[in-house]
Amino acid sequence: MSALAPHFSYWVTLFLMVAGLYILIARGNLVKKLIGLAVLQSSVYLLYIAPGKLLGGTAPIVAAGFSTYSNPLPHVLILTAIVVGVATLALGLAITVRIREAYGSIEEDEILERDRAEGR
Amino acid sequence: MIVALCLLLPVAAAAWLALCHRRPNLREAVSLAAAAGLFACVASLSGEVLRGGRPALVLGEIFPGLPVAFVLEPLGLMFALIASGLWFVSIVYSIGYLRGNGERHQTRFFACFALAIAAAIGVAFAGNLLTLYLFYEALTLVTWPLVTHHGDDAARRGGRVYLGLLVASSMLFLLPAMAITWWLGGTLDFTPGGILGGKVSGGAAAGLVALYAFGIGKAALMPLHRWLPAAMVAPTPVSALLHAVAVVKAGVFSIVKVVVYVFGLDFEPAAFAWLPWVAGFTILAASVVALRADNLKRRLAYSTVSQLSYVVLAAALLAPLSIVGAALHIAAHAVGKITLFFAAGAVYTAARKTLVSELDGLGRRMPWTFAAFGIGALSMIGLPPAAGFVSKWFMVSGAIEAQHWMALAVIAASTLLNAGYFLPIVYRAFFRPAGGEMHGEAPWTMVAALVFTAALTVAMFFWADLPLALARSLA
Amino acid sequence: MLEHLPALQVVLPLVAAPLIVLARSTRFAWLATTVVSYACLVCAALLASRVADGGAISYALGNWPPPWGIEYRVDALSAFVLVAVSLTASFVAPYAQRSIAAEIEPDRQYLMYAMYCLCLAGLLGMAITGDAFNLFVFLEISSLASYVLIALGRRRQALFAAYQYMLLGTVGATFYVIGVGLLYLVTGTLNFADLAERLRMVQDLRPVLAALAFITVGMGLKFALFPLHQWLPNAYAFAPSMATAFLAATATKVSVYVLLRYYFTVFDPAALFERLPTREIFLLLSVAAMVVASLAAVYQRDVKRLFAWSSVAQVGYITLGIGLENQAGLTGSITHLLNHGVTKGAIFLLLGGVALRAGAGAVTMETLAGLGRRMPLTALGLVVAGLSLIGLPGTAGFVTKWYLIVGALERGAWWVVAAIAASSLIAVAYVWRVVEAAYLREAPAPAAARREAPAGMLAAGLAMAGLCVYFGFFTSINVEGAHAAAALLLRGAQ
Amino acid sequence: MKDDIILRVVAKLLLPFMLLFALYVQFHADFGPGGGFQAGVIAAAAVIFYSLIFGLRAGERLAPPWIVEAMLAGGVLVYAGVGVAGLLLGGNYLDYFVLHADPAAGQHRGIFWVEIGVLLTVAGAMLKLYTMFAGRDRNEDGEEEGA
Amino acid sequence: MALQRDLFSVVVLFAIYSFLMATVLVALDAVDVAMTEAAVGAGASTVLLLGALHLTGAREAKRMERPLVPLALSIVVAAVLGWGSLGLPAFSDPGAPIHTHVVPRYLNDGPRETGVPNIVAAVLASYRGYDTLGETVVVFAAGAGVIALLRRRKRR
Repeated sequence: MSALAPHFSYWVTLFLMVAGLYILIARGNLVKKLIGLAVLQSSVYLLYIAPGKLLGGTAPIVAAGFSTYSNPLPHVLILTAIVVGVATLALGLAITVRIREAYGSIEEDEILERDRAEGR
Repeated sequence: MIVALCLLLPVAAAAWLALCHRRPNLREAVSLAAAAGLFACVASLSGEVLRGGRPALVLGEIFPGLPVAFVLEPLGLMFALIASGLWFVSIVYSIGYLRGNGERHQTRFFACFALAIAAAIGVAFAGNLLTLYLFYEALTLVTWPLVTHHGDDAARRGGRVYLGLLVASSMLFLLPAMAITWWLGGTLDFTPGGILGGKVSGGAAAGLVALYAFGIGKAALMPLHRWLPAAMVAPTPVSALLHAVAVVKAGVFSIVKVVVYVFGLDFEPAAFAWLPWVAGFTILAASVVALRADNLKRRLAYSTVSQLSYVVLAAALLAPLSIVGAALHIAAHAVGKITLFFAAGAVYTAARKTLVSELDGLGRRMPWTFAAFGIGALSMIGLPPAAGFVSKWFMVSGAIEAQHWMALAVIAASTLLNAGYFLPIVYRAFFRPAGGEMHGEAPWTMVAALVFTAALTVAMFFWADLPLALARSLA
Repeated sequence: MLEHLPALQVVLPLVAAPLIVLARSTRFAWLATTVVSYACLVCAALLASRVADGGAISYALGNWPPPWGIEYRVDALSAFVLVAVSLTASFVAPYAQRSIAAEIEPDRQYLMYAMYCLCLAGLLGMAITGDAFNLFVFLEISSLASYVLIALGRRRQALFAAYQYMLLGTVGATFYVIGVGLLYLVTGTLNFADLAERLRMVQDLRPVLAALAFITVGMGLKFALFPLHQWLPNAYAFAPSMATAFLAATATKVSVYVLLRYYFTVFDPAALFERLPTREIFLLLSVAAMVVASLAAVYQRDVKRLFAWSSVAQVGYITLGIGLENQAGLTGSITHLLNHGVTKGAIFLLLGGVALRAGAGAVTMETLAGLGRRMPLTALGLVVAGLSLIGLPGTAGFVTKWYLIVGALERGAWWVVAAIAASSLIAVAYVWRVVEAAYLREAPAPAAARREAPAGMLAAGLAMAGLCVYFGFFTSINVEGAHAAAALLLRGAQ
Repeated sequence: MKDDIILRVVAKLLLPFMLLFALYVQFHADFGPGGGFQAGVIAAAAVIFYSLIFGLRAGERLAPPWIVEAMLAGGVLVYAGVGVAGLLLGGNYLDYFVLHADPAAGQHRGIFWVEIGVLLTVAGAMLKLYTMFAGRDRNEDGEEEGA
Repeated sequence: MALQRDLFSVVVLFAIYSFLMATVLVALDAVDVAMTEAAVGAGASTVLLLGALHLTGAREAKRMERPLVPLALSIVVAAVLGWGSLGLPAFSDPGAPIHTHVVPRYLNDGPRETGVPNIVAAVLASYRGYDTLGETVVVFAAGAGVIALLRRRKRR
């Protein structure tokens, strides 16, 4: 347990990751899969940001009277990651909408079923 | 640069006659001219080669140290002479056959034929294994359209077996064998005395020999012979090309080439010890099948299988004399077998007969054809006055020199078998009463061609100096 | 200006995209795309020659020295990939005009070009950057663009294929970020060179190993490392012709490049290959891909899908070199990045022409019937490219196979040699199905008319098919470049 | 919601303030949290809010589609343009030092314009996304190609 | 979230989740990120999701079958990460590489070199400005892509 103690900050990451992947794989609804994807990505935010925190530090905005700042680099990276995430989400939703219009459904198995029917 | 010319001529011819497919006569003229020119070119090189010269040509490296290189040595020259010479004859023959039987896609036929010759020349001139492999595979590919010429299901099936077996063998065995040779020897150039001497021994060596022997599937060593009968779906001139002019010859040629220039004659005999047995088995088994085959072309096909294994057997003995015999047999079998196939095709064209049992009395209606057939048969059996006798003589003396009694026994036995399945045909043709409707000889071009090759067969018995000289300078 | 080549290489296509969107004109879009593609090829060629002469080039973006700023780093390997990608692009761009005109509705065509430019920029950026996170950004650029490219396919299955690709691709990218995050947490840097240095000093290897796993799986998803390939066949089968050709020829290759980059220059190869079963794993996966995927290809009716499966198998050839981990093997892998790109590019470009003439979205074996008479040149090109796929001598594919076999022999891995031979045999099977359909089947009466593909498309396809043969005989580009790159990677190993 | 008077008034009143806030977030980024992304989203949100109340058409009158697409592409061009400027002034790509005689000032100038670029693209993208989704009513199934 | 089958509530939950995430990020001093997460994650994403739901229908057809395999899979992945994280420096350890290697220059010289006291902004726009360019392009790609996918065809 003592080995785990200093790493509690990662447990949340792990939990979110499991949740995200689980929704992503297990659910057949295309929108829900995308939400799972978003959760999975957000788990990465913590993975980067949490270690950057320094107890007693402040946000990395240099000002008089502060000496210790949390690590700004992960913040920058995650800013990028968040934007990439939403971009992907938007695109995924757009495709989902088109799928709904083309197949009349956004349930994975129904879509596959219809493709198979067409294949014959 | 005559070597380059020899390679370019057939390709150029193919392109050209593809262009003038609207005008058959011009097209045939082109092929004939090309064939004649090619033969002239090759012949013009023979003097230099006999004087010990080795005309060479290098076309840039594919891999560092592995160029596409051509070196003309006696064996290659002999093969090239056969291929180019018989190309001319088979064109003459094909003109009669294709028109006589109203075949379709004649342009494609002649074009692919020319390309096949080009590939054969490439194999003959190859200066290293890579180049040989390159043209070996090319030969397989360009002959596929010929085998599947009729385009029906039978042709497709035959083509699959043909391509499948040949490509499979060369990819599964020959390519790795080549890579191993490169890895061990550091070169793939054909060098007198071999490149593997002392580099590999024991089981590994035997295995490598096996990779080569079975990798060169065109040599039709059992059990890789199935493609040859399968290719019988093709028109007869194609069979002639496969059996006499290019394909199987490329196979046995490659075998001899590998034995002489890659392993070398003083390679440890233990590695080759098993090969004569396989070859011997092939000879006898194929002869037995031929004996029981009623379809004429099928009988000829299996006779080819057994005749090829003569060459493999002789080469495997690693005895100078037997090598000479092997080299000679390539030439002898070529002229003999092409005569037989031409005759078979003539019979089919004139009398629409394909079965041996139908040949009764045809000899009197088609005297020229069956006289030629008789001569070809003599050559196959190995009796004078036919070329087959000379080569067989050298093989026998080679076997004695190597004191390989099994080989000797095999040759003797198979000679009887050959006689057993060829003489009855001649007998039926001449001495059985004829039946059925009247008809004469096949179109004159076909007759002329087969008479010419028959004459050649005899000539190679009486004047064997040139091939002999070439063969001798090999061992 | 020459010292700015690295920046231009990526920025040109990057800027082209918004310009195209501003202009909203299909004609301008095509012109810009073509010009940019050729410019990229020039840049790549110049870079390659400079690298060959003067060694690796480093370019500090924003003039911030690495590791503080982002570094562009061109060495033998990245230069080779740059050439491979932009070479394909320079064939696809002229092809695109007729193909897109035929497959996309008018008011979306310019967006298609924009997406293509973005995809190109993303791939080039991945190949050239020297910064782990910057690589992720460009990975996403190329991925998003390719999702759209695929989704714009004519048939509705394209949408679902794109969705699946997007799902798996994003998971892959996320895994990659996780891996990079772990590396960052133990080293505090994102610059490849700096990472390599500081990773050697890390005591506790657990995070590094986890990072290795995540990056491998993440990238494996992107380049369809067997068995992570499920997205690929549909994506390639239903995407628009030019998209299929471009992606099949480049996208997976660049992801493999990333893996090579990490395995041989970032992680400590000694530890990677000695302490872990890396070799065995990659040999097994590659061989499985080469055999299983090829077998799957044999049983496809849809021709594009058939060749998509063969792509999965060919990726096996490429990853084989990682498992062999020696000069010959890696040379084979790296040269296959280009050889297979050229081969598959040619095939899909030509199939695009067939689809265009057939009018149908799908190209099935029936569509090919009698192709030899209807579209003789196209059929010929397909045969040539097919031979290269099989790896017959005189084609680019053979060059690859030769090096892989020699590499396997040097490793003493005989079964791998057998597997290579076997998989090329299966390749014969599926390629010959196409050949027989094209030459031995009579064309259905209505389609019997003889009509080649439009000149532009045909020319591009045939030119690439010609490259298959050229690279089979004149290997100064594909082998020497790959050889240098492999040497570089292995030097990293010592 | 179109005819709820309160909402309409509130929306009209709120719009300028939201945009103002966006600008604040944009230009105060040097000293506090914020920057192009957040500002872009907020600005877009303002317009989206407006068109939620007054309807899509009204929103498009406020921000015509072609302008939105121009923003979308223009932002990237501005950003990349700063980099090119760096090239032309003899620096590396995206080199801000050369944008002004005094390097620090050059940095400041570069960052300023870069953030503008981000703002434009993000705002344009967000608006576009919204209008694309909202502008597509669901009763046109099968009307799309490919079905 | 995983079990809820009314997608609207799922989306709402997701928005709430994003806001929580934002507050956590504030607690971790990542104010810029928090702001972005709130604006982009909670705001924009939610709008998009609702818009999409409006077009695709908000009910999930049926509950999944055989949930165990995916669960096992995701747990394995997480386990790998967890195992790896055991080797990472302890939480808020000033001696960790990420605090000692590249970052100090940003913190010490950033304001002087760029004239921007908000280090995040400085790194984002200048030190790693090229990343941000790429990021902008990603947004652009998404925008253009969605146009390509969803624009109505011209009535003819």
